[in-house]
Amino acid sequence: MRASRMVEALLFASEAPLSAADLARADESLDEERVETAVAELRAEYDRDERAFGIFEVGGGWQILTRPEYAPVLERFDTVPQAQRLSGPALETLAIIAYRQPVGRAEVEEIRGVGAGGVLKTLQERGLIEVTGRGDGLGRPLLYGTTPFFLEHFGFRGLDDLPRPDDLPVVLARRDSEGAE
Amino acid sequence: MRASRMVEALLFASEAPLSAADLARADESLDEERVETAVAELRAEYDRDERAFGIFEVGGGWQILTRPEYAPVLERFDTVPQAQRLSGPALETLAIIAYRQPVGRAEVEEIRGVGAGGVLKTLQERGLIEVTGRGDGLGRPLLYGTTPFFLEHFGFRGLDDLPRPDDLPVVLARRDSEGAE
Amino acid sequence: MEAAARDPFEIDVERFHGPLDLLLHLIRNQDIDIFDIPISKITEQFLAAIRGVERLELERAGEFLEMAATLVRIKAQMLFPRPAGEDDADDPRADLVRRLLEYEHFREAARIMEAAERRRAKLYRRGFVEVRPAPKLSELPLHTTWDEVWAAAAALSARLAEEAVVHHVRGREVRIEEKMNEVVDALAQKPRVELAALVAPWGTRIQAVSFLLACLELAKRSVVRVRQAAPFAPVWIYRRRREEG
Repeated sequence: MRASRMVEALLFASEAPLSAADLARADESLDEERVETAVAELRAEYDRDERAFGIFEVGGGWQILTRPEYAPVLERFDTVPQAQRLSGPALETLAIIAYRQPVGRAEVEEIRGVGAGGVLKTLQERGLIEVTGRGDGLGRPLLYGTTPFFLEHFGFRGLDDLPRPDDLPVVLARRDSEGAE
Repeated sequence: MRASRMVEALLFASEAPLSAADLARADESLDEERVETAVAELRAEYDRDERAFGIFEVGGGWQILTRPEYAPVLERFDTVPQAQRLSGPALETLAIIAYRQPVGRAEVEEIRGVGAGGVLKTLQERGLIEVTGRGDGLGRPLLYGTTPFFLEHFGFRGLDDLPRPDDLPVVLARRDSEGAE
Repeated sequence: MEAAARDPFEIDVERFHGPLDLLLHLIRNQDIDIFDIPISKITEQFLAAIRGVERLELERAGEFLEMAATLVRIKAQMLFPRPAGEDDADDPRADLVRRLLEYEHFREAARIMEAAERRRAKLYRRGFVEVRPAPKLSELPLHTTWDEVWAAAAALSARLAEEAVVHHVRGREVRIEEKMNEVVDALAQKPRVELAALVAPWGTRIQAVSFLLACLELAKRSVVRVRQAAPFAPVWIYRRRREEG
């Protein structure tokens, strides 16, 4: 069984992106280097054959996704699951959590100036954030962070792939490490 | 956009099998005959390239699925990441059983103050504990003890090798009386 | 929205994500220098914009009203002349400006993320996922270490000790009879047993005392002998052979 075909079967069957390490675990004949070679080989084949899908780097791994030019056809089809987009408040809350993680509800509410209970629950239910620990403050508040699915939803390769501070008007880093702006 | 590639995108992204009639609705340029041709074309390409997936007829439609010969790779690959660590309740239960074996479910539940059925099942499936006998009490309850795999996994030569009672949390001290309950 | 077209300050509050969002809209739409907000003017506009805010659900209305109160307070503070050359941090507006800027940055980040989301939504992953049997647990590697088991045991023990104290406070009585049975059971297996070993599983003072009372009662009835070699030495409970009796 060819390494590239084993990798193809795995990427094809998986619901979530798979990393080189994930894929290498599938068979004794594989290691991360062989996996990289196999992925490059598949990519070249898909490009050469102008397949409707390609291999994309997402969330620290690879995922087979359809190419963007097929979106107009696919978005009209009712057996094709459509990605649910997030509301404005949900995106703002998620942005705060993504940059400040781990972060508690109080800080999120303080920054947005509105209650966050409902939005946090929605984001948790959608698998975009999770409780990652407890803070030191009164009542040991829950702290939230983003999940691997968060990266997948936005097509980010990793947390480094979030919009950079220099793309934004002012630094988003933690207040306590930067001093008050 | 080639008809075969549109069909490929749809078969890939659809969660249900699609018939020729379904696929023909995707674009004005398509009809059932063209769809049949496109599917035949894709099939020939997948066979020629020995792709890990193929087009299969399922429930009155087509679906792209991995070929059966890759099933062993996929089965081996499946992971339930969280299952690789024991949960807090499982750890506590294992500690109680390790020190107080043979011990029944009722005693474990009494010590921990919560039901233990699910946790005992997990520990058994994990091969860390096993039924070692039956107690004298009402209904002759099952008694649990640790397995050889338990010793092997944690690197103990034998049960005497477990950390000594002096530094042992009080509740676990093995009662020299067995079955006092 | 139609109303907004007629009067620039008649605003549909509901379309804003909160009071900071509304305030930023007022400031940025009028090209106001955020570091020198004309607080009287902005307060008036804000109050006008949130007229009828009571229509909103209670929590949201409260958020807007709270900001209104903050603005009014700052406006009042601005009436007091500040000594010249005073630090900017003492400007009554300073904290509000900091909050507005911080919020604006995240709002901008959210916008960039929304664009990423839109791009990603054009890529479709495989719709149908083959159902495959989950592997047996025993076939997965186990990553638990003994340290984790030990830590769980210690935590459990601490928790039980705490609960025992609570029970004690509630005056849960420990029946000496029960303890006597336990002592006898223990001695059925071996000729002698250390008091500490009997007490250890329970780990509370009241249990220790009741075990000791149970042992003394059994000694009185000539079922056991209690020995301690020296003060503070371990207390041992010996089984009395019948012929000894």
